[in-house]
Amino acid sequence: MTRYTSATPDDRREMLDAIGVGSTAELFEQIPEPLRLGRPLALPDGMSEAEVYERLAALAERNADAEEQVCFVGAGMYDHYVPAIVDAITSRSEFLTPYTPYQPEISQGGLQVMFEFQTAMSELTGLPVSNAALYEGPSALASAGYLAMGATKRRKFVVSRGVHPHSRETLATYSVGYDAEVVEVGLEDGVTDAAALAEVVDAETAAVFLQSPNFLGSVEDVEALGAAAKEQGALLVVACDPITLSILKPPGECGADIALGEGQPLGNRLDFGGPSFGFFCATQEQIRRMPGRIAGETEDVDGRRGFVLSLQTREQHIRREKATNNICTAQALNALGAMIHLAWLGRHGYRELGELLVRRTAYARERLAAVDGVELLHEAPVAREFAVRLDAPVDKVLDRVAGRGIAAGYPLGRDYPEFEDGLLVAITERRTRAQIDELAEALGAAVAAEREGVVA
Amino acid sequence: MTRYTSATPDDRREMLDAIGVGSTAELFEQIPEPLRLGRPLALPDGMSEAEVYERLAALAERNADAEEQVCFVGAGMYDHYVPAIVDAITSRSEFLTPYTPYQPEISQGGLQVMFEFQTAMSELTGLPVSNAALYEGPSALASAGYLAMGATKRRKFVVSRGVHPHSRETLATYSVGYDAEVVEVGLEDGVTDAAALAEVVDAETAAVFLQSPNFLGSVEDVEALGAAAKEQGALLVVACDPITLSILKPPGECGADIALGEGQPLGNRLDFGGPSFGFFCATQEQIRRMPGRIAGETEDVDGRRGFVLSLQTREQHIRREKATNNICTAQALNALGAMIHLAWLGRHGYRELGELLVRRTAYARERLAAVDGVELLHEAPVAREFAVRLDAPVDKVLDRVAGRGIAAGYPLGRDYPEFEDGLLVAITERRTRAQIDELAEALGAAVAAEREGVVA
Amino acid sequence: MALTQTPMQAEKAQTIYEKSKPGRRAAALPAAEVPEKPLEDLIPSNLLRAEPPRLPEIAEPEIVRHYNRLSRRNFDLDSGFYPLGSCTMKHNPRLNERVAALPGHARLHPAQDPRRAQGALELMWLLQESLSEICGLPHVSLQPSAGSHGELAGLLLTRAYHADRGEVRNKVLAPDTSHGTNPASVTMAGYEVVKVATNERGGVEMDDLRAKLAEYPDDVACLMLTNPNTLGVFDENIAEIASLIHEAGGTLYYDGANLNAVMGHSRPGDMGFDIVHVNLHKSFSQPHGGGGPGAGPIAVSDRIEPFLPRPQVVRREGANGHGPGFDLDFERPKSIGRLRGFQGNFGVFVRSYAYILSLGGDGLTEASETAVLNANYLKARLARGRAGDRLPIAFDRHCMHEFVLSGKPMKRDLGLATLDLAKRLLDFGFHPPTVYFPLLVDEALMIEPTETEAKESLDGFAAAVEQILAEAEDNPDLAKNAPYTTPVRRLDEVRATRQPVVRQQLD
Amino acid sequence: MALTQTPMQAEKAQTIYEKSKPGRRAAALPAAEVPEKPLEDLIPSNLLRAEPPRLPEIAEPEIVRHYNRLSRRNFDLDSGFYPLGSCTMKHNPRLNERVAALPGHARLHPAQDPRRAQGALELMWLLQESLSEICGLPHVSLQPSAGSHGELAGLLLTRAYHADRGEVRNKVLAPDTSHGTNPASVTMAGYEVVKVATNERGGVEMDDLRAKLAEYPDDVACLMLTNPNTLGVFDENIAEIASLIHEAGGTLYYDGANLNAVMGHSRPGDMGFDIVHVNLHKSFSQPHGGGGPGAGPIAVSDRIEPFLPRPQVVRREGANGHGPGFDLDFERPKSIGRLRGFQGNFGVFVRSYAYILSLGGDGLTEASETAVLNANYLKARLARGRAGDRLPIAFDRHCMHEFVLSGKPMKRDLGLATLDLAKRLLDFGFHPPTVYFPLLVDEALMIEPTETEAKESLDGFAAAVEQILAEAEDNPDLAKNAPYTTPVRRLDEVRATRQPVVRQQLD
Ligand SMILES: Cc1ncc(COP(=O)(O)O)c(C=O)c1O
Ligand SMILES: Cc1ncc(COP(=O)(O)O)c(C=O)c1O
Repeated sequence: MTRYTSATPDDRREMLDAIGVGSTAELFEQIPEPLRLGRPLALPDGMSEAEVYERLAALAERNADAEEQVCFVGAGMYDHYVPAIVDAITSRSEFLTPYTPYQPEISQGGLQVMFEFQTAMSELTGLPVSNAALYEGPSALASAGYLAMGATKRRKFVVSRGVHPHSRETLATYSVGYDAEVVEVGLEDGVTDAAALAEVVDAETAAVFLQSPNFLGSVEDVEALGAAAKEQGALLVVACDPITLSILKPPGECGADIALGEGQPLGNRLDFGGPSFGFFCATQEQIRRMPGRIAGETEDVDGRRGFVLSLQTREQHIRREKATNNICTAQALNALGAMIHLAWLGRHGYRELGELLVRRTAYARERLAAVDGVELLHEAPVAREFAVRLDAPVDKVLDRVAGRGIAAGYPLGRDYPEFEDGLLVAITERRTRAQIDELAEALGAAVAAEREGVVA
Repeated sequence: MTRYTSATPDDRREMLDAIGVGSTAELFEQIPEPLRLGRPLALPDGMSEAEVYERLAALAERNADAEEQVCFVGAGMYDHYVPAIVDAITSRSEFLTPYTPYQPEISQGGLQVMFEFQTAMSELTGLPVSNAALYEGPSALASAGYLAMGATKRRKFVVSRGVHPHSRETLATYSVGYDAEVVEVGLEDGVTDAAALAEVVDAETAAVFLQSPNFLGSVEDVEALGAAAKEQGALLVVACDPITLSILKPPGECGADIALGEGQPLGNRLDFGGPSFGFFCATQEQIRRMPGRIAGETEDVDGRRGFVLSLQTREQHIRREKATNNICTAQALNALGAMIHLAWLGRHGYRELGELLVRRTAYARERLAAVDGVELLHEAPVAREFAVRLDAPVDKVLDRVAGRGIAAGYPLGRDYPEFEDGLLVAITERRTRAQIDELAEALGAAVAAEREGVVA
Repeated sequence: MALTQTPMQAEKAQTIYEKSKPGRRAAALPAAEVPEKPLEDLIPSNLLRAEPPRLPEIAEPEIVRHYNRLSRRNFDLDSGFYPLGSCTMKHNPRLNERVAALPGHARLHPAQDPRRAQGALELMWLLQESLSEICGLPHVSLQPSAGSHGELAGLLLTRAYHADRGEVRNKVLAPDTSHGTNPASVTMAGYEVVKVATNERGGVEMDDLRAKLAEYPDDVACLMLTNPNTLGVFDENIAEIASLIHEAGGTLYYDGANLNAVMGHSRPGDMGFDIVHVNLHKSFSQPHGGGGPGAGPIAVSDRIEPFLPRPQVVRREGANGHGPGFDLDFERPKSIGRLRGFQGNFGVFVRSYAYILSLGGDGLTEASETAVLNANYLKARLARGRAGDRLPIAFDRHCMHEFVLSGKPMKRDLGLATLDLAKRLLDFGFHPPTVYFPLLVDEALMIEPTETEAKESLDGFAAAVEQILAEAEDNPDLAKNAPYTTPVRRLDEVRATRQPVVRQQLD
Repeated sequence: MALTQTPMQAEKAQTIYEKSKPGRRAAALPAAEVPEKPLEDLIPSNLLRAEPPRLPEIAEPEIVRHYNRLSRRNFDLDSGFYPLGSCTMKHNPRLNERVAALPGHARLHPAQDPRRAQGALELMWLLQESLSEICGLPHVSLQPSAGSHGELAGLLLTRAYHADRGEVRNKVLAPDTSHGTNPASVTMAGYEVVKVATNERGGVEMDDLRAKLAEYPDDVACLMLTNPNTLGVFDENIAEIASLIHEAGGTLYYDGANLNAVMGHSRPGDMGFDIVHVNLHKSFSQPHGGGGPGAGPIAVSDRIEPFLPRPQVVRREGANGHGPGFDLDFERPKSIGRLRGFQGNFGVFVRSYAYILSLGGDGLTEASETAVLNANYLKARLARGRAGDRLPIAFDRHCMHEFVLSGKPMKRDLGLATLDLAKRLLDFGFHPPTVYFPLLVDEALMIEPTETEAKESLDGFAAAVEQILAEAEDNPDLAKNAPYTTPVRRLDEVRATRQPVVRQQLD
């Protein structure tokens, strides 16, 4: 008997008798003999809790995490401090273990949290409608494409090269399915090439996808770029960062029809990439085309205020093949973490955090630009992340700097062949001025060493 | 305003108006001017949560904990594995944040836990009455002395030198207060010298204090040793280890009037020595002399089963100077951890744990005894811990072994001048055979190196 | 004093925004440490936000109270029996939470150089190997974020597989008992759903299957199946079904939501499936979190492997004396590409791998065995007495890990809809089964006890159903107006959809 | 359907032993890995246990459910207002739990060589320094486990101090308002308590103090005082009191339970106290845990220092270029010795030090200021309306962090005892104040809101008291039979003491 099951030999006997069979094997006889495995699984035997702990701790030991390295890596996920109350609350069984709230009478906790979360994301993006979260950022963007096709009955997507590479790739993957064409528009000095964009957006265009700050950290002029979409009747989809929304003009005020993004920076740990969540907000027009769960306010038979899953007629369990999206299990717990983090920051703390990042980022950018062998990749305004060029092989430089306990940034060459020498550096409130100064010093030393061919 | 307070400037104004003063300063005028500090406290300014975390993490980094070193140190606190459900449950606000259950109607959770805990400790010790925990082991033993004086109206304590040095010291400290004399009885080949004990126990003796397994790890023949106490009408007080009680004869069956001990091995982490808890069990005769909280079963006005703090007439808040003890805040949460750990082990897992320790300890003892330069300090039977002699300065050997990531044990010289060359080695279920073999190898190498004067 | 409502009912729902008061806050931020330049000097003012969003202003103690109190308005798995069919509400070991929280996992950046994330990649590889053995298929991708995401992946893989062979196929077959995500995924993947009927044993109606295959020659891309299916029965014809589909050139997709019935007993790969998704949040103990997170890894056969999503975790034999190393492989020319950001829901992988290590092969096999035992026992209990009459089993045979009852006679004889029974169960402290699914069954009740429930819980549930049916005989309104003791009572869902209020209005 | 009781009331209390069933278990243990010799070969059988204790047999899921459900039968600080006088129920920051759980703290063995526990010793030293500054006394020992343990330590220090001077003294003075632990500690320390009367301002009656000192020349060892005292008022005569005691050769002991009133505003050391205990679980945010753990460090003056418990954490200037190091000092010839095992409740030190770092000097000062503001505001609210008439303030003056009302008129006019009011408050979702303490005040209600409560909570509490008094005017039984909505209603405490059932009977 495993420690998670309760059936004792006596229980089993009584239960088998009640069923009217002699053994559980009889119950498995409905599986045709040739399809029964007939041998033990080739997996190790079970272990005690202490042994499992030791085993996984040993694996974890072999990762260089942000507790061990000073982390300047961003590229969509950031080493923000997650307040202790987030863990304290999300770890409560009452939030951790229930299923999706199909029985609202006993799920008011989760449903109200969704409602509060929707309100918060709506406030952040300046759009009236928010869902209760999707898987993560890139697939949320792909879902926006699916929505746009349904809304416009068109099949062409125009995507800025400033959009996160993972988002562009995911959109492409999905597009094969719903048979849409994806056209990419390049960057000029760090921002989307407005002229080129206006070029390709046409009457066939279902949606234009922008990201601000874009992957190179630049704050885009979404309003100006979006004009092309408006003219052609295409939806404007803006991917954004939920932290810098504290200081940047909300997409809703820039003409966006849909604003979405990766939610990790809000109350979610890095977790090597997941689970986090994707947020998704839209205009009132799109409310019945939204993907994912949406909580709504209502009343019970006695007139008590309550919350339910509303607009379920969009969803797979009701509409099946006509559903606006196939998503079922999403990321409710991660959205709760975000809501707690936002409440903890509060209206003013949230803004102060944004200001802190902009200022420290500006400081770091100046500091690095002054380093010999390091120069800015672009001059566009940035908020929390910026790109530089290194006058030495980026990977080699990163290895040297890693030797000093610093993860210096994200090598742009991974996704942008044109930026083989590019490094993307991210700043969070955890990155102190002293750490930034050390990064500058370490990068300078590493580039110099590489140029002089000093053996690492 | 700190982040833990809610009073905004507006709130303050309204509140001051309601009070009828112009400022909070006025409220502090009841403190005579010369006694007001009149300057800021000479403490650093407040820090953000992230900064406090980094600061304390940096301090923690400078400790060699059992995650970093293989820990063979025991001496009263042991590196057992604490099941994950212990943290999950004890961290729930409902258990973590309430005060002592003075309002039973809204404290049934805590009170029932106490009742379950008392039942468990009573089962473990074989004595009918248990309290809901005291501070920790040594002060629990001192409290037993206080009880014994009250019960016997005598003022002499006879203590085996096998009792934990901290317990003997604490008893001595307390005894100065209630003016008792403490007589120590030595050890013979690892166990209490029976003859010497019989010698000193007399008609003035309030209590005889034994420990089994004693500080050297030896299982004492409590029954035989206790006879002297019985003859003279002194109370027999037995300090025991809550893990090895799973296989050793319970004190209650050995004639003990009081059984107590350090509770840390049950569901409590090492925490550099605390908080843990002390358990305290006794015979029915002593129930109204017990120190500490005791929960009792009763009914509510509708006949519902419920639990309350019973026998409060023993306690300081009712009896004041006539109280059986001065204890108020104790260690409720730690006792909860113990109860969960015991439920998790269960009747059979608990026993298996004890057997596992005895067998691994026997193996380790043999293994080390076979090492050149290491010999047994005594041959008495042991359960979870044993003592050896090293043929080289113990501290130097420990430093060398520490260099290999092993905390080899507790140097007996700290408390027993007669055992300057002694090392006490503890085994838990976390110490694998491989680790034991490595310890033997490392000890041998270190002793050899010391003898040959190799520079460390 | 007579009680008019429960304490929780008396507590009026208030959102955190309604508890906000200007000037309050919980967060203290570090000092800037750098020149405090005006934002306008750093970012053009036309790109800046005028007013901060109206987030709540509230101090930490009240935030904690707010969410603690809210949490108690949820029923959860750690409070009681949760036999929600098709959802596998099994115990969530806290050990898994502990290991997932280790900084080496929780604070590992997803873009970390693989050479400095060897532990994480090895863990993912070990999980892939384990799922491969359990599913009986050689290759695994952990990328999909949940079951429906896995379904989409499987259909895109099918499309890529056929395209690679120069084929274009447009139809996907699915039984009328299939879960809603199946058809929804089909549409998203650009296919058309063709329903296949169910036979009297609850399995696929073979003649209808043959008919549909004949109706759409060379146009059937895939058959999506759950086995045991959503009726909880194992389709004995699976081998024949597989060969029919394969002969027709289609792929066979296994919806793994019901894998908890067969772990160590039977493997989708051996049944002939080409693609399988596994819900780690079902069979592998990832907590459901009130609606996620989960993960939906897919296991596939050799012929599908070339098309797996990018990147794939691979093990490379160590060069010159080094041990083997793990890496992310992006060089997959035929890959369908990415389905999401980074490498998947790693935190979920840690939990599920810890679960697999804890139980081991034998433990998993026994878990499925006990799940099937519990389901058949509860089915037997509910075949007795009133339940036996009012709630007959939809397909009368041994079930696997779950079973489906029909409330049709109950509705006919007592006027009680399945919904009423479900709502009344709330007053007895039980989470109701899944209701009105599968659609095939009138007034369906889909019951999955899972292996981690004790016999006492099953007996208690059966007794409650019996009592509800009994009380309904002389007072059906009792159930029709239920629940009475929940934090709120029946809610107006129609209004919520007709005039949706999906966010708080703030002034 | 009419509610006869709340869902929780309907749930019959069952202990974990009653949920046990032979053969079940939660724990899996590692394999022995070593020869499985019979126990008898290793330990003489007469020393072995025959039968394992009858611990519960139960699988993990049901253990978790049992304690989760039990937890909900507690009212806690994170659920609502908890104005328990003298207990300082302030917010417990979860940050403190997080840092206390770091392996470097949580898994550090107490016997670790100080050279390998420098972080822990430095933390203790830093906490000592902080408490020294806050208390205005130069030396601190962190060893005592709680307040009452600190009291005992203080009295033993007093005894050692006098003994060192060749004096023997037997009396300890304490005001009639003192907390029960004070006299209890006095007795345990072998002294005799002499009560000192309280004056009309709530402070020490100076004439009585002089009289007592005259009555016991050279026999008064110590005066134990709380300032602000348990009436919540600051004794303005403290300076004179101090000089009287010192002239008489006694020590002045400060019971620090009320330190939360004066942090950064006034310091016991400056008031003339020789020994102070601090309840880290009150002023410094260590959670109360339902009755502990806590910690009761003591701060002392130079003349007391030589007698401090062993070991003491010390900072040693680093030799040859090394930075300063921290050590445990056992070489304290005049020490009273140990009060407990190892170095004290270190986990509590971590939490409280984190709290001090979080707030900083200004934050602590503001915390006390707000605590005093909240108390005076609630006092003012309760001076109005019915509460003003029925529940007059015991000593009518500004209070510090708490205040005491008398239920005497309420009892006289409405027949409501303070206990009845307390029980009725439970139905309103509030934890009652401390009742019947201090003894000096008839039908006392001792109210301490703490600084972390919002004005709304104070207003809500005042409104509830008003409503209870109002409803009592036409129906006093409502309160007399309260509570109605709690998990259980009034319990028979007499029976529990007359025929104590203090453990479960197992067969
Ligand atoms: C049979 C079946 N298929 C697919 C799914 C979808 O899985 P997920 O919720 O992980 O997307 C579910 C989940 O409810 C299911 O029960
Ligand atoms: C005034 C006063 N003194 C002493 C104590 C005893 O403190 P502890 O409970 O920490 O032993 C208390 C605690 O209730 C108290 O309120």
